[in-house]
Amino acid sequence: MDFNFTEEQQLLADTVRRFVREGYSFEHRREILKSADGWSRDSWNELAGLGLTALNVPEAHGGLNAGPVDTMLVMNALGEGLVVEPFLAAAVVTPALLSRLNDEKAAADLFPGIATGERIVIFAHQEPGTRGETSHVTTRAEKSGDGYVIDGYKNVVSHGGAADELLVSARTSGKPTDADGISIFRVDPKATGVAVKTYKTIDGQTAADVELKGVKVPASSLVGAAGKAHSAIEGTYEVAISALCAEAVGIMKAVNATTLEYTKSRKQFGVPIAKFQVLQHRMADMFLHSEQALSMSYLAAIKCTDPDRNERVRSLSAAKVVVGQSARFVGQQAIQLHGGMGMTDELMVSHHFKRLTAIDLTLGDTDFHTQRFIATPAG
Amino acid sequence: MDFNFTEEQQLLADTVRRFVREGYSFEHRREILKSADGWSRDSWNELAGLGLTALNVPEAHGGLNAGPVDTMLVMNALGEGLVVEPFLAAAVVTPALLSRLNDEKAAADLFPGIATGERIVIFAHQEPGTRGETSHVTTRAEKSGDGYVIDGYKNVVSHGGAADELLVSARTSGKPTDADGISIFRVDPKATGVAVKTYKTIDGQTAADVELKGVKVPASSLVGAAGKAHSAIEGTYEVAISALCAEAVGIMKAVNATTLEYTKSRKQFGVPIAKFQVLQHRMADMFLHSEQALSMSYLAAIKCTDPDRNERVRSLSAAKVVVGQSARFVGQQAIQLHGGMGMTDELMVSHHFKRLTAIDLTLGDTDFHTQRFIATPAG
Amino acid sequence: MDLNFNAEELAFREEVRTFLREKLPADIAKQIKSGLPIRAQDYTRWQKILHERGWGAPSWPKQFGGTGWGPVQLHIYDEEAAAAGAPRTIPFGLKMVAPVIMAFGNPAQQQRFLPRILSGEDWWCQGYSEPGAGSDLASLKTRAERQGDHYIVNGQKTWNTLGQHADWIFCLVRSDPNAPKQQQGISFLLIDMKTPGITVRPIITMDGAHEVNEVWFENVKVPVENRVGEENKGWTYAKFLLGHERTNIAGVGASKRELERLKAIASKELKNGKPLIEDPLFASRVAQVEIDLIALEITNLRALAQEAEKHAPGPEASVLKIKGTEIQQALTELMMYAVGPYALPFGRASSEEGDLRTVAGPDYAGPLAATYCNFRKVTIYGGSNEIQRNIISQMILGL
Amino acid sequence: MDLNFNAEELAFREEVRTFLREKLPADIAKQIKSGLPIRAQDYTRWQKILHERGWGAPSWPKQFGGTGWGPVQLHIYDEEAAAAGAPRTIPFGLKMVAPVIMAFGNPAQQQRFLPRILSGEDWWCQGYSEPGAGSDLASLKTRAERQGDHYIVNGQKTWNTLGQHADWIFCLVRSDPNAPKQQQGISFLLIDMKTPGITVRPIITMDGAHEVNEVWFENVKVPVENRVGEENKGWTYAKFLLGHERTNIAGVGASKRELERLKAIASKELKNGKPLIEDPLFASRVAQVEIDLIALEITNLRALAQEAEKHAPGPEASVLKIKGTEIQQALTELMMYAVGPYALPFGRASSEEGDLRTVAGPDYAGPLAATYCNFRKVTIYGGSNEIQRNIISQMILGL
Repeated sequence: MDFNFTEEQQLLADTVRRFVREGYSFEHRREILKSADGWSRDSWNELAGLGLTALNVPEAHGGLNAGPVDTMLVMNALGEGLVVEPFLAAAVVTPALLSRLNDEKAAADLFPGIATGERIVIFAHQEPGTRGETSHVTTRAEKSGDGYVIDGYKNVVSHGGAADELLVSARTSGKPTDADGISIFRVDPKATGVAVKTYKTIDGQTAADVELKGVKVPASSLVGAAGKAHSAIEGTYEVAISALCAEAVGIMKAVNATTLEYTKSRKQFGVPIAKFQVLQHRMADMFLHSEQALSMSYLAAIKCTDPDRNERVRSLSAAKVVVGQSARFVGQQAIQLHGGMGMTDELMVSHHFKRLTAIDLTLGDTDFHTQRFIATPAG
Repeated sequence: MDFNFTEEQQLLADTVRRFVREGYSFEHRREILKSADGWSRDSWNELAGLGLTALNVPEAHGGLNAGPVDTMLVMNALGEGLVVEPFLAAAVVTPALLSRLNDEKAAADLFPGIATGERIVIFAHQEPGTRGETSHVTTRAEKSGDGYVIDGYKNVVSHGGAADELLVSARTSGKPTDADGISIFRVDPKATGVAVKTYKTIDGQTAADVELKGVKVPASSLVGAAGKAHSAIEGTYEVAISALCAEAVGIMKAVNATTLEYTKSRKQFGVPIAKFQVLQHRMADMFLHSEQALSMSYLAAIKCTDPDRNERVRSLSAAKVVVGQSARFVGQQAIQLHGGMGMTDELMVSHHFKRLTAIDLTLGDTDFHTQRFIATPAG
Repeated sequence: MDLNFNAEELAFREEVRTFLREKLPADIAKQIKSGLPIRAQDYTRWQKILHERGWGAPSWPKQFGGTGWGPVQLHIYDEEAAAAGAPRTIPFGLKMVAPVIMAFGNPAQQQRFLPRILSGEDWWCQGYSEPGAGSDLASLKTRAERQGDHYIVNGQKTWNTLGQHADWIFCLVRSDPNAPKQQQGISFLLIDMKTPGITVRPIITMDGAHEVNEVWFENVKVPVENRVGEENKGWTYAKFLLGHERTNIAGVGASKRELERLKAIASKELKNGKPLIEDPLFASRVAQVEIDLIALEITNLRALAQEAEKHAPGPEASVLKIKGTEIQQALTELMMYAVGPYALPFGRASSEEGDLRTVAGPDYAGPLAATYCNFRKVTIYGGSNEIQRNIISQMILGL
Repeated sequence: MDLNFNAEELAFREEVRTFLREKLPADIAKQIKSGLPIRAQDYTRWQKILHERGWGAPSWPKQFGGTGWGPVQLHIYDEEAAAAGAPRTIPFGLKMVAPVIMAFGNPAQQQRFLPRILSGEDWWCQGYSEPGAGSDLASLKTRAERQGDHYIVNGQKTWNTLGQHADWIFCLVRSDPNAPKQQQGISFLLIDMKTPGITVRPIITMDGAHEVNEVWFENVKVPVENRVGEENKGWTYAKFLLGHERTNIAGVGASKRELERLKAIASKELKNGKPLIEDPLFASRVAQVEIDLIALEITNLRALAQEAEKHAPGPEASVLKIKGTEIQQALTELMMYAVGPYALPFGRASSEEGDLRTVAGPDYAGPLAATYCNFRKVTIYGGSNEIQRNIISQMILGL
């Protein structure tokens, strides 16, 4: 049992924290949010310069082959600064998927560009009605001549509009929620039949709906074995949950600190409101929640690559539940304790709140993961 | 819209409250609890003397033919005093059932003794696994010659041990949870094959398990139409829930008052603990809960005899949910705020707490009634 | 005891329903029933329609052009209007400044201001809160110096709701900075928003809405005749006003309407291929809110009945505020969770345009996250729920 | 970072498991796994078995006959013992008075008292709380007057746990009533329960159990040699003791055992003809506790790791106390609800008889309501959860 991080991990965490503190101020972020794209290529290049885009890429392909604990530390720091660049989508999720699909050609093609940050490859999987169910795929890829024709609709694809290339899950056989029959295809977002509708999301990030209408792709665009992608998708999903949990923990830490500061400085009836016992206990509860969430983010990082599927699923769903509930409580109470000021766009805390809200709505909410936990027997 | 009570109702409430205050002290109750029977025939006679046993008996049979609002007021006052005599079981539930079975002969036989309090007739319906489901009856009554043979098991029958006569629900046809096929039989608890196992319950009341093994009863013991008792049982059940809600409201009122008193007098670090804002807000929440429960006890009293079944079921289940949740919160917090003293048998508050706990476990708990509410469409 | 309305009350309800069915503009009702904001002009349009019917001021006494309705009629009207999708009453003119003018204003002020509030000609806003003074209102700093027949007002108000549309603002100002107690030395002024020196600066809230403002006063000249009541006695009028503010705070009618919307959304959204409303956990959450709302409705009726007898709302209003706002928040939260990831696309609210763009997903998903964010305010404003619990423990529990 | 135990720790766990499998009396384990009380003699029997193995005092240093285990080993031992159904450690001797005697007692006291605690020969109880002084311990009133080489003790202690079995009591007494501050003038005495003038009066709790007592002292003669440390410096030792009291407060092992029991009960109980554990609402409640417990387990391990490095438990212990007790209460509550009406028959607890009669229904139903009632205490004692939140806000948040 050991809760220490290696020196390299400490260094990584310090580096990213410094980047957030010195290179990603609230004002700077505000400028980024106002821009048309909603994210900054310059900041992205800075993250790449720190090695973050290479973090989860295998060494053989120019990466650092780091693990979920490293990702956790990075997400922690990025969460605190509410960094909107596509680190999670492009540098965690996509590498996790690609590594699990065991397709050497695609890996050799894609990983180098991912590692340098030059190419942004985005996994488009979620569909209306998915609600966290990884096998919910109605998009279909029909064999046609030498290739496939893809029809379907992917929704709220994180940073889908930033993609130089999409990895699209589509069903080559089976019924909508069968685990079997799901395949992954490389799709050019500019190809005929692909319509990418980009928009900003409540948390200041960007996402896209991707419509695929009779999109023709060659057989070579299939990544991994046909119909066998589900376990890779599920594994990727666990990695993504782990990263999201770590991000939420970083945010909660910041939110608790700012709430504490605010209540110490804000006076009512001549005394700082932090003197009111009810608010003190509320903040004690916020602390309690974030401590439990921190514990679960550790568990999530350790277990998201566990070879025992049930152990993995139960741990990650449990983590998502605790983090989701904590995020909701901490976020809501932070606004309440900030009073009217907490409602304004002007304070960071409202942005933290919105990102915490978004995290709970992403990759399956608390109810979904409670039910997944119940449905998965202990190992 | 009118929230006032009639003069007669005010008088009734005052009378019962006076009885509790003057004739049913905590010490007196303690003596009753210690007695072998666990309830007092003298106190019962006093209640009868006040007319309470006649309250729900039709006028034609020597009763007062009062309504659920009167019962509510009585239960309120009895709740406050934690009266353990079988008013609910013998003077509310049984008359409600008998009135609904439309059996003139049984009514003429039984009601006069019920009205005077001389005969205690108890409805034995619940079975292991019932959990609030009124149609859950596995006890069977098989035709045999001129009569029936009853086999089955009734559990935690409130005041079953005090019964001079039992009204037993038994299935004359159908499967265990069919609404059709349930009949009511008059059974002498001393008859061959009937085993009544009496015990005290955590709330200071008494109950019994009733085993029926080849119990022979004549055809004349059938009350009402064979196989058609379910709607009468369900109606009785709603009346009983309404009464339980009123009892809980009376208890919560007392519990809130005693908690307020205790926190005002109990000092820690030189100040009354009622000065601590956290405890003040806790008591504000206890008040909030009891106000909502009070509202629902009104609704329950008004709706428990509503001819629209769905409206009735939804209202009563909603009431049981609000009252159950309030009872749990108020009870638990009252103990917490009383600290160690609240744990002791010596203070009334621990007895109030146990009765609130028992009420939530009786006639279907909060989950059961939430589900019944969901399953019943709005009118 | 009878929880049902009597024949007279039922007839009145029918009258209200008929009126709403015939006169409430369909475009406004549609916006509101879809959870979308309406434009300032829509509020005014509706006020004029009400005024034509003689219902411009349901809560005013007849002598000032009100309906003279009692609490139960008011309640029926409020509930029916909310259920039908009528605009909520913007309270600043009708429910806040008007009662003060009626009680403490002189006849000239009453004749000048009240009819224009009734008709919807004047839009009023509130100048109470200041930066640093939230619940502790009496610590306000905005100065009013007497110069002949004018006051010169300098200072800053905040959390001014919809002041960008307002013709008039009522303000608490400090007219005697040397008064021995904070509560003394405050006056109550009515100020024309067109007066030079007034600047309205938007505060954008996290849902993207422009609903509140800062209002800056720089040497703003206010005629003394625009002072209500006596100089330095404003705190009395302010307290009177706050006592009126909690009208219909329970919001049962609006919450019932939102509950229906929640159920409609949860019936359309799917989970595991079945309607979300059939998911046992989600269904239990919806049932919990519905049951709490049933209880609140009766608690509200009880408070009304008490008010009808005693002619004054008591501290029980705090119970209604707490439960009412908790239910409102639960409803916005469940609606947002019902649509899942489609809550994320940010349809920025704009009450100017009276629309909220759904950028992706079903139409009903558009406003849900913004509304969830917006409704965090309801447990903060009008006396935070923490303050309400203080009130209960002081005024009801006697602590 | 690695949440798993290392090879050495795993080997130790195996050693503990083997020992428990071989030596823990089956009758005791059965009682505990059924949620039933055990007799005083069972605690002593188990202490003697542990002592034989050299594990009589897991938390003591080796020099006094302890195991010298570090926090992780202690944790493993505690969790395994709880899971196996071993009796909980009665803390008054082993974990409360012993550390005080080790730190502040003289060699004679150490030699006289410690071995008999280790062997289970002496049963200790606690004389801290007094009526009217709960969390405010320093306001205690029990007097000790020096008369030659004795103190004459008069006063009353309360919330004395299991003192009816005790051979010795350690007491805080006021030896200088004129000290300028409450905390001064307190001494720490060890008193033989057989001394004339001591009366133990049972306090029956609402579950019917006799677990706590009042202890009355009437002119009780206590030799000065039974005072630990200096006269009037007892508050220092008391604080030291309270710092040790929270050991294993999270109670993860016991809660895991109870969670299994809950699942077993909910699998046997039926609802609508199906196992209750398959009811979606009940299943979600069980899952919520299970998930909270997983989180607590890791939070506990984190605290242990920190303790192992810093050698002192910090205010984080308050987090463990709050979450640990909330989970314990949730488990007792769910178990009671699982059996529904069969929770009502009152099987009165009796630790004398080591049994709890099930009067009706399945065996497992017997103790559930009594245990639910009994467990209300866990958020009250050892510093109520309100006090724990005060500690968090003061010591961690710096308020």
